[in-house]
Amino acid sequence: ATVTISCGSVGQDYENCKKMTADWARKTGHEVKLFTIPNSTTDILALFRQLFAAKSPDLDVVNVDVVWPGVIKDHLLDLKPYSKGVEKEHFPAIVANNTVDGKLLAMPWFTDAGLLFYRKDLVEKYGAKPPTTWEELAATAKKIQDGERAAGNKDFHGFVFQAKAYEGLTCDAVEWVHSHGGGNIVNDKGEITINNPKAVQALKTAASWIGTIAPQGVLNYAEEEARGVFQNGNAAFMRNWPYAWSLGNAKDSKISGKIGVSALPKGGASGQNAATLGGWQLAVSKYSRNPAIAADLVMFMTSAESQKYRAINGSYNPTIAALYKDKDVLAANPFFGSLYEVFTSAVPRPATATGAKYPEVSSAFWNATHDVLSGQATAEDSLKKLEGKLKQVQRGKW
Amino acid sequence: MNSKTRTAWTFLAPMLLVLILVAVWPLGRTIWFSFTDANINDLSATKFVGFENYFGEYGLFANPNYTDGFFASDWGLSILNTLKFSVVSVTLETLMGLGVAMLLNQDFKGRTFVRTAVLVPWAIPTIVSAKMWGWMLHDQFGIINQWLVDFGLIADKIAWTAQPEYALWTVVAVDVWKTTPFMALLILAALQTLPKDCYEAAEVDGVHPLRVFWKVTLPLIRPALMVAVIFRLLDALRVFDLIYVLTSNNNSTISMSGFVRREMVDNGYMGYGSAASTALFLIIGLCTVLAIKLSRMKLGED
Amino acid sequence: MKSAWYWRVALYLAATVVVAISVFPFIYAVSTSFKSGSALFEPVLWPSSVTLANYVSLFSLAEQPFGRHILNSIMVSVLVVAISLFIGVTASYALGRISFKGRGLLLTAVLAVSMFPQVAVLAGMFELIRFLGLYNKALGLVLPYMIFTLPFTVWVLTTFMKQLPKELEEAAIMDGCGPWRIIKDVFMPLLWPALVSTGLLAFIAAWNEFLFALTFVLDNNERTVPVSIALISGASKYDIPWGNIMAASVLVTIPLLGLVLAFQKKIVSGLTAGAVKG
Amino acid sequence: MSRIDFNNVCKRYAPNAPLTINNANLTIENGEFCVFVGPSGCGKSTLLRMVAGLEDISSGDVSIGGERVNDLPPARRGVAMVFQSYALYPHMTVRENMGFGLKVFGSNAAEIDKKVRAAADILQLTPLLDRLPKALSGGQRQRVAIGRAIVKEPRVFLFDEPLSNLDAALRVQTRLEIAKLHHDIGTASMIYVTHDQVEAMTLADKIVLLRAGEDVQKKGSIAQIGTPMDLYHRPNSLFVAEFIGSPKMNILPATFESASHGSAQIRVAGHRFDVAVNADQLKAGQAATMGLRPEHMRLADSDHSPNSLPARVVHIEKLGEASLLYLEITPDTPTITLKLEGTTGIRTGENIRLQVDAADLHLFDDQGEALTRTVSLPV
Amino acid sequence: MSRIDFNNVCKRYAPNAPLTINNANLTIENGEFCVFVGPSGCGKSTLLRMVAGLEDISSGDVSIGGERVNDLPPARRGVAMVFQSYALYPHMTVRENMGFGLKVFGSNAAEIDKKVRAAADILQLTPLLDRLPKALSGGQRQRVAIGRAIVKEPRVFLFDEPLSNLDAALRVQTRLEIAKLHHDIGTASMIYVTHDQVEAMTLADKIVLLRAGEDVQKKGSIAQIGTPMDLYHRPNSLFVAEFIGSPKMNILPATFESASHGSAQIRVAGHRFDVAVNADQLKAGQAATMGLRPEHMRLADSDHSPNSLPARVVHIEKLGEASLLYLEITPDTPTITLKLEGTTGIRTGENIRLQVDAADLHLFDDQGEALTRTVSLPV
Ligand SMILES: Nc1ncnc2c1ncn2[C@@H]1O[C@H](COP(=O)(O)OP(=O)(O)OP(=O)(O)O)[C@@H](O)[C@H]1O
Ligand SMILES: Nc1ncnc2c1ncn2[C@@H]1O[C@H](COP(=O)(O)OP(=O)(O)OP(=O)(O)O)[C@@H](O)[C@H]1O
Ligand SMILES: [Mg+2]
Ligand SMILES: [Mg+2]
Repeated sequence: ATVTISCGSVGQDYENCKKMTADWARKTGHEVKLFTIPNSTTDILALFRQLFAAKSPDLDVVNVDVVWPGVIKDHLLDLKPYSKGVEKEHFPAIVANNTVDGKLLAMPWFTDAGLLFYRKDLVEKYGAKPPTTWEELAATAKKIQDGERAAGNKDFHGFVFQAKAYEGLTCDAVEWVHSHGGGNIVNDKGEITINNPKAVQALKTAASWIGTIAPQGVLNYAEEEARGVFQNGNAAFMRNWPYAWSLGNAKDSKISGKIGVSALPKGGASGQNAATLGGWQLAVSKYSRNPAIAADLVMFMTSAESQKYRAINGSYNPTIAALYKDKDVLAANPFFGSLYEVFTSAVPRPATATGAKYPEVSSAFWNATHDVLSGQATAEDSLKKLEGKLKQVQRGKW
Repeated sequence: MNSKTRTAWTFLAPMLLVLILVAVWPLGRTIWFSFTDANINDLSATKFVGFENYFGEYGLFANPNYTDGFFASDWGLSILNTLKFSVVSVTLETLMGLGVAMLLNQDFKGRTFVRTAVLVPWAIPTIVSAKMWGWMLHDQFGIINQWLVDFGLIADKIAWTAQPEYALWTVVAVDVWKTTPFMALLILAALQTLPKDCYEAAEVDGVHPLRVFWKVTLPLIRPALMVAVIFRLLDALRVFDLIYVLTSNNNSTISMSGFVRREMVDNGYMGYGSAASTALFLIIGLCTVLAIKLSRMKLGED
Repeated sequence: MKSAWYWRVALYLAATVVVAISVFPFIYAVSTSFKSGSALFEPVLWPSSVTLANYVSLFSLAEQPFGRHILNSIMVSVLVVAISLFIGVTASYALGRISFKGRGLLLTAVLAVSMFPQVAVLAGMFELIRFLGLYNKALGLVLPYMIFTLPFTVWVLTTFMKQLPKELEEAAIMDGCGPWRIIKDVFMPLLWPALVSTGLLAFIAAWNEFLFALTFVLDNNERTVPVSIALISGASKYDIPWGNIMAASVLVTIPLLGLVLAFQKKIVSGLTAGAVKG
Repeated sequence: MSRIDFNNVCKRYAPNAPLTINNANLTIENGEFCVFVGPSGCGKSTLLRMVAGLEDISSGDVSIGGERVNDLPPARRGVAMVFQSYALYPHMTVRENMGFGLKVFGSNAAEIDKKVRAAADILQLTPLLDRLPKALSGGQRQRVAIGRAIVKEPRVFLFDEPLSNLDAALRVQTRLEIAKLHHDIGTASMIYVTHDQVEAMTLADKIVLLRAGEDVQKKGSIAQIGTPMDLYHRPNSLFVAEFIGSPKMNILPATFESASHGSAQIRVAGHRFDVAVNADQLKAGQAATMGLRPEHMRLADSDHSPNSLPARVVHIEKLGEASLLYLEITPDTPTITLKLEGTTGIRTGENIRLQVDAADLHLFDDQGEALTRTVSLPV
Repeated sequence: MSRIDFNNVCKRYAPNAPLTINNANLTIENGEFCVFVGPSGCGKSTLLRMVAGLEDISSGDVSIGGERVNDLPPARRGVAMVFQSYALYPHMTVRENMGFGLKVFGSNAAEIDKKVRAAADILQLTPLLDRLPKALSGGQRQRVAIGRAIVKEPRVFLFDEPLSNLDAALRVQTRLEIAKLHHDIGTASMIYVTHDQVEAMTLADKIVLLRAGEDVQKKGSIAQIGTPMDLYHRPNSLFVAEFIGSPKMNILPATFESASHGSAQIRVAGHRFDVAVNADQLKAGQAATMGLRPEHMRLADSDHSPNSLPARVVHIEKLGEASLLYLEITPDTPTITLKLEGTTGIRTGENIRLQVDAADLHLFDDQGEALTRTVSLPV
């Protein structure tokens, strides 16, 4: 039978996918068709929903963002019957995230978590240490920024991150709020918790960076813009996903070899480290004509073997704890070992709790945050308003 | 039915056929959905809810949850943004389009080249040109800021697409850049079909070129100009990609189409989103009728 | 009459400015398409080292056959233009030159078709396309594209058709022409500027359409170029491969420019000169 | 068969506008050459266009060859038309313009070429065959328009001022060609609109004179139908009398005195005139109008000649073959025109005496209706 | 000052085309009324358009008021023009069309309105003032075009066949108004193109007759310049002689026999004729051409009258005030036309004898050049 799978378009993603599905095909004698998807996560989701709404059997295996299981739960097949328990080898947080109403809707494929990248050379030059709290980060960033600007680089900034009003801002802001102990917007029981002093504190802190250590422009930065500035040697710190590591250390990078990575800072001394959970899963469409075969492909693609291959060849973070101790993997990605904690304890966005309404929640949250960052509202007002808005979204039940 | 009318309908038939084929179901479906609570996750559970989506508790209008007033709500804001964007950008495009068309209408060496060059902005796919501008307007490695700083026009680089006070106008500027060629090409076609001899009369009469433009050219190209304006207006009122790609998608720049997309696709509320689309349809219709009335265009006459 | 020198100078100056503003981003795209790696993040117009790698990589992927996509786009756009102009011309003859009851209403209705946002039409259109069995076929896009090219074509051609001298049509009638012959032999040659302009605009619209193309065609071989460009991704999910995208954009824009170059000659003035007296 | 009938034809351009054509009744026989004349704007083109089928008929019927054609499309009526505004196809060369109708009709290329060449020859267009209309002079365009009509061989020719922009020589020649063509085809009817009296007089089997202005609503569009000589010699009203003839008929207010034996005695500016008309129904003292054509007056032999009156020359125009003298009789009466053969020796300011024969005078009653002339006149 | 000078003006429409205007030299004085006549396509409109500045001058100079205007834009030349094709503004009402040019001079609305009304009155356009051109008849459009020119008070008037679509009465009236206007302004020069000989003769201070066709390249564009009477009585060539006068001059091939005392003896179709011209340079036996105008012949008194010849009537046209008789002398000679006053009793087929005075005859040498006439003629 022929199975269609969507897993990335061009580039490394695609190459990996092609190779592994070919392996599977050879092993099982089935055929695999690759389905290329757009770049932007929102566009992918829109496309999938369109297909699902039409109950289209054109797609068997879909790649699922970590926040989607709740959103498209009605269209995914329960993989429990096919997994034979292997999900227990994966990070439990992710498995929990993928389990809705007791159904295992998707198998973890790779994970992602927010990291703090910094310029080793500059931090040393100004006699500082990698910061452990946001306050420290602000201070060090300021110091380096002043110094570098005085030295003639007018475009130098202390810290860049993602503050464009989009899902990425939700990721960043969840980290700020969580690290300050401000909870997770909506808690596991489905209660709206975001309007709390700690969250206010977190947003205030973040807002204070804009125009001081971060350029006004971050208000419209996504991952690539931030990386661009950082990689151009124009920023001391950057919040980004692990992918920036290999690109930043590429041959033609201006800062190759000068990059340090650490966990994101805590919100004050009493705070905790928090990294937002990212990453992708694989799932089987309910409308597939060959669910069993498709599920088999998913199991193959998410197996330890496959994940190891991808970790080595593409720096994809495995979702299987054991692989973080694997020699070959560590050799390729040294920081996997030191940041293991970050990956295992990554904070999921409240996608499970809010289910299908997650996109709305997230959008309300990033809008509220963006308002604070851009100075259009105070943190207090904005979060209060957000709470009201979320209640409206909730309309009694998630 | 006399033979002329019969001919008319015969010649209209292909168009009607195609339009009925492609438009009736999608448009009708949207309007129908606007009276239901359809959700993209399960269309089979769709229930008829009447005007709930429009005027209900969580509806577009008269929503009691809009505590800060209608125009502070996302929907109200998107209407305001869209209207602001449309009025300004269509006005600018019309003026610039006229100017460019007048230029292209002149006879000079290299006109072929200029005519082609002028169409470049329209020819580049929106998804690309929007990103390109986003890149060029970038506060750090955008070439525009670089040049402005180099020429000493601004002291510090400006985050054109990020700062709320610039964002909408930046979008307008890019839109003007992109769609002026559309206007220019249509106006050029109109200019080229003008009867020539009455210009000679004006020339002999010693009428000032500006006056000739106002009193002869403009009235004569008005029908074509109005069609161009109307279609631009329609497009502008439905603007989406440009804003979506270029700016931060917070509420300060959201457009009506953006709102529709968010509700319908991102949030999955087919019913509510359809209601917003239908409302948008009505608003566009209103604007068009207004434009037609204001320009005293007569559709049914020769 | 020779025009004054300052007028000429002003003319060329204006032309230069207009050209500069119009093509600058395109030049920028061209230059970017020759850049690679970190050079992309440098705010300079011309790269220090030029590479064709971006172009080569576009055509080197069997699964994303860019050349095939260009062909698909050409087919779709040509068909869209041909059909829209045909339907547009016939309909505008009826609407512009025959007075019958309900003409204004009909024009308004045609316009109304393009008043819904595209996303709103998307779902219904998706069902329609599947119902008609056009799903997953590049040529199937021709039909949904009519929804935005037709109203435009019909309206524009109607206005232009209305302006042609009545006597010409009458002369043709006296010569024994039926409506179709009048359109073909008398009106079309006089409508070239309008036909070319609307044709070009419709072509570009079809060429650049993204949302329908993305949603209605999933097969890699059947895609059109805007989707193809959007699907180009980088080394990882967040990496936007600017070089490739720009290379692709340059490649898809050039045929359009060729088209404009070839057809703009038809936009000439004075076509009706000498036709009627008074 | 190509007889054309107008039955109570009326035309109103807009629902509430006055009638442009009011109640036209008229028959043009098979093979007849009918000329429409009338003041500018009287509806000549409109009538032609109604025959062609280009203009709706508001009421009444038009038939061609006995068949009612009100609802017949123009293409099926078998007419060829020269438009007043030419209506050339601007994108076609002269050759293509002339051949187009034949091509549509399905003639083969060789035949078309032959016919076009022949027509071009007649119209002196041969060197211009490959030009576009915009590179032609006004007269040349007009000739192309004529050529386009004559290459076809229709049942009915409709010519709307086809010679207005041609010089005298070419005009005469073309006029003869048209007459010849008409004669050769034999059965084709022809309706021809012109402002040139010579053209009207020389070409027409029948002239139709149309009214303009207010009178159309009251009296109908058609003022008089008849042969050229009829209209010249027996105008049925003041309007016709003034319209036909150039320079136009002189009009003098008169008072009716008495009538006897098909002759009337009237008094004009104090002078007594005999007029050869039947004026039995007039009453003595009633106001009337006397008409006398400039070419029918002569210098009186003596101061006592009958039917004569003195006048003073106020202006002279010399045309070469004739001279026009503008005369004042009294300061209150209208200036009258006298046409003298050749070049006269009379000078401005001179006093002369005019004489006219009773048989050459016209008399109109106070309604402008002509009184029947009692002399036998050439036809 | 509004004197217009043409100095060696040439015009070529395309680089390799023959000259349309060849070497035109001509002066139109301040206040003069100059009429251009010539065959269709001879370049009358072209000359007018060159004065207006609408057409480039290929070589030579045009000056207005002594100032070379070749490169002056039309607006600065102070001319008003009636276009042959009217060139009305299609979107403006009659009123707006006429007033548009006036606004330019900053006239106030009341004044414009006054002038427009006055012009509309003259041209009988008053009821049509609020119509658009498309709802006008051909003649009405032409009148609007005239109205547009006459409301202005320019230095130079350029009228390109302004009356061609008007009926006789209106034409006469408008012609008089134009003459009056010209007279009132006094210093404005006027160039007027017409095909109507009566118009040319009655209006012109000076007539310019242009050549067409091949001859233009060899002999230049201008055939003759002179007063109307000059051109009628003293045509300098066969071309002029044939062009001026309607019906046109009869041409008969002749053989020169002898010359004496400002008189020439020639033989035409075997008959001997005396012609009052100076023919000293001709040789006996040389071929020549005799010209005689239709209106200068009469029926001979007897078979032995001098300067007479027999002919047979082949066709008669009756115009009302005159009759045209087409006559055959011998089967080999061209048909000639005879114009008789009034309505003749002669019938087709009759044999008549024509007579003509020596003083009324024209003689041309074998090049078509006229021999100088020796009679004194009215001017
Ligand atoms: N644009 C042009 N290109 C080439 N030839 C032209 C052009 N316009 C006019 N001509 C030619 O030049 C000659 C003179 O044209 P013009 O219009 O001056 O004639 P005209 O004397 O006004 O004739 P008419 O009495 O017919 O109006 C004509 O033979 C015409 O064919
Ligand atoms: N489309 C129209 N709408 C309204 N009135 C019109 C229209 N066309 C013509 N007329 C009027 O109808 C009358 C007759 O027009 P028509 O063209 O038949 O006149 P005509 O006799 O041909 O005059 P001319 O000798 O000036 O060409 C005119 O007074 C004209 O103004
Ligand atoms: Mg007419
Ligand atoms: Mg001319």
